Amino acid sequence: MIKKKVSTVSEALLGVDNGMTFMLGGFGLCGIPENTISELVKLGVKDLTCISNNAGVDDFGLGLLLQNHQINKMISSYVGENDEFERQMLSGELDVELIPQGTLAERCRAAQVGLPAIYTPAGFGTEVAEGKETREFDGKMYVLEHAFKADFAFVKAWKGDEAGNLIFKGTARNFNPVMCGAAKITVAEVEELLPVGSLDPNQIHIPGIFVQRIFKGEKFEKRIEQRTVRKRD
Amino acid sequence: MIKKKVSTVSEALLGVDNGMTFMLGGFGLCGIPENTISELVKLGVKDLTCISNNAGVDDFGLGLLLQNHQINKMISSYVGENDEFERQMLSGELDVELIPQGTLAERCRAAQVGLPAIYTPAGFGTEVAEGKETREFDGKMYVLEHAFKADFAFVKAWKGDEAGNLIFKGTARNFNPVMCGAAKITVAEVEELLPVGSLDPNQIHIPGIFVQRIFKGEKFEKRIEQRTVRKRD
Amino acid sequence: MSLSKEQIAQRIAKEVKDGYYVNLGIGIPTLVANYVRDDISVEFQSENGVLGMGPFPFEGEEDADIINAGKQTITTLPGASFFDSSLSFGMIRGKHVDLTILGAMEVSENGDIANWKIPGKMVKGMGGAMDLVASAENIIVAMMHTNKRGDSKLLKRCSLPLTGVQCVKKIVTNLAVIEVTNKGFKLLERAPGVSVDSIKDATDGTLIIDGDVPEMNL
Amino acid sequence: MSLSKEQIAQRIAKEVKDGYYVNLGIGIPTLVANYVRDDISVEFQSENGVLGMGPFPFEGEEDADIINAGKQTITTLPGASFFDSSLSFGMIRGKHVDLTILGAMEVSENGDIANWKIPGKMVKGMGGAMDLVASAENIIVAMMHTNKRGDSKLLKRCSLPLTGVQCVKKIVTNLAVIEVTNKGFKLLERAPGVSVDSIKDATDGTLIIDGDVPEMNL
Repeated sequence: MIKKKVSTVSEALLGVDNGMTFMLGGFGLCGIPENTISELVKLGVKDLTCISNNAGVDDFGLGLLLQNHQINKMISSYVGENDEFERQMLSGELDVELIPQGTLAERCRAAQVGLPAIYTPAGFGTEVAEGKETREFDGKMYVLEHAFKADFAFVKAWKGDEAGNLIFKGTARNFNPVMCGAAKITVAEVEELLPVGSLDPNQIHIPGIFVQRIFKGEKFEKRIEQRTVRKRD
Repeated sequence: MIKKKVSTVSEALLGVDNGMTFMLGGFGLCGIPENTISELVKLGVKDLTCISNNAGVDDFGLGLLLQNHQINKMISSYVGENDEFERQMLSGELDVELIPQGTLAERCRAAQVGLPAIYTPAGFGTEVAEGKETREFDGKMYVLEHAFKADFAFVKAWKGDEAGNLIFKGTARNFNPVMCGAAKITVAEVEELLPVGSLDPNQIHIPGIFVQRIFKGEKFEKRIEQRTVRKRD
Repeated sequence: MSLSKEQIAQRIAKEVKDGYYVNLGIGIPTLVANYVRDDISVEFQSENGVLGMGPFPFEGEEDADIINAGKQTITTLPGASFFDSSLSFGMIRGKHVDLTILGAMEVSENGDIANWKIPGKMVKGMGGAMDLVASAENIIVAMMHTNKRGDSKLLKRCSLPLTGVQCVKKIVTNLAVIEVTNKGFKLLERAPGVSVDSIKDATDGTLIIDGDVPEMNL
Repeated sequence: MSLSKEQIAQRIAKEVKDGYYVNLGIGIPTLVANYVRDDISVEFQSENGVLGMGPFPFEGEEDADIINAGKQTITTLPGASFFDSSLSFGMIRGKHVDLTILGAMEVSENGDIANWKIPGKMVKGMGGAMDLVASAENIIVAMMHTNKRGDSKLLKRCSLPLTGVQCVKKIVTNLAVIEVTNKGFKLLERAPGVSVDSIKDATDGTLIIDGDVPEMNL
């Protein structure tokens, strides 16, 4: 068994540097690598390109890196709910590339599994396809989209073992699995870090081969964006 | 919840006809849809095109359909261990298209997830790429391979529920998940067919949306091709 | 009487058939789930990675790890499953989802839709909308017939950046049910008490009126 | 003395480094697992969908649902995982597997390999071999130096249909360890007691001999 466990978030982030491209898992504030983001704020690395479906909110998630002016460019599908983001984008401080959510997922997966590019119908005929190669298959038009290239992928899982195997919970799964192995180095933070042999080989969502470093997150706030409930009858 | 359960294998195979293209899960004799194959032999449908990694052995798996001269064309990656297969192929009775195993998997997945084609490096520079479009990305050459089109996908799972959700066991998983939803109709045979709510939503390998019909297989022989064991010390 | 948002949802719910997997967008579409008949089997997919969504959780039972695409806390029903974003959009792109209901800022008479960007004003992003409209065979737009300034949202050509081209099949607004045909917007039903003329007035694109137009049955 | 198949495997095992994920082909490569040092951490992947393969099961404990790519019953070690064929080849194509060891019928001096077909005679198929050789950065071929008729399997150009082009980096045979360079086969090591001349005789392609060639250390 090849050990991937590191003891601290700072050890997990060794090698992180200015100007790098990061992939970050999560949808909204759900399943985001909270501990990693806090450490990136502390480290103060700058001029980052971040590939992540959303940009957090003003005071949580990627919003923290934005507040700190550490991000140069965001590649996302949806960036609402974030005033500071909007301000930086409109003022030109922040470069933003908006792409369809399914395209984002598949460009991550392409990088993960060694496919150079994919054809997707999403965005054909819209400004998203401008300047991109398009092509017809069976009477339908598709856009050629390339695999991402990133230095680090930061993901958050529910349970993990020392071999780097991961299990996600609920919709906190989202982009996390498809980012594993899609960058040069994949760092996973988990709520529970278990000894090897604790997880059923049949129920592992991401095999450890896709993960280089794994650590137990110190604290998970797991903030809820839209608390919607119903009253008991 | 949308119910997918049917009571018998014959109900599960309604609509199966001569000249159709089938996908069949399994690697070697591991995880093959045994009950479906037996029924296809009984039905005697002919002129079939079968997409399956292997062609079974002489007296089990797809070998049974071959014995019965029901298959016109096989699309596979490896067809050893089958004398009747070799005889039919060399005599020209059987049309055989051999493609790399990873290409087979990805052409199934492409059909499943609505990608029209994929670029893979496998087979570049070999006769597998003859007549196919090739293309360079980042200095490496790739072959364009198209999504499969099939009428039925027949898969075998370990546990399933009435909503069509599937869980596979061990290496009997193989091609089964990527064939689900890759044909017009997907039929799953399972060892255990459970009431809805029995499976943990977090541990489902294939959501029921990819499966049209599910039934409990009457009998699983699960033949072993190479029984390799070691002696106890 | 022009329909309320709830009534638009109620009318759209009648388009939901037994055995459908349905993706509901944010806003009016989300309300559709409340009006689907009890005697048919329907499953709701949310593109962030869940199939088999149920109602909101009871107070105190909300789970930050179980949300829908609107980032709202939800529950799941028996038979539900969770999956990653790649498989989720595989369901959508692979045409396994039977019906997509979403909002729009503009729809054109050839079925183009715009709902993700107002240049210089609002740039929140397309989220999953571009994938949904590019792949779904059955797309219903739920929206008000006119915008806040009273301008028609059913146009000859969209003025805003497109989300998808020639994809909308049906539109349900506060005034009408409209089918998008290759000749333009075909008026199928009127909201109760709303005249054909007032719908004509509120529609910028070509409106096809073919004989008597019945009132909606909610 | 020319090496036995076990000794070829033993020599190749020295190429397996700490932290490597390794894919072993059928035949001699399978034997390599028996000789990997105990003090390093290595995981074996089998392309039918398992990572963390262990030894064969004890008699009576074999499970038809747990096999390797050679269709042999196997066991798994703690930390193992099962996955589908698409993710399995994703590991391979995505270069997550560090070392691929496989057999060959022919290798050419530019690193081409042929191992899946003898026209008119044997057509079993390529299985996963074409994916493996097209993607792996580190490929070692394990084979006998000559075939049953005594003909060299290290050629100027392959005569059989190719499995992959310019991909083999190293070859370990019963006679020698050879590196594939852009100038041809470079002789790195001799089997104990085997002369450079006899290796030359058994090699059809260009053999580069650079100074003293040491004997293998098994």
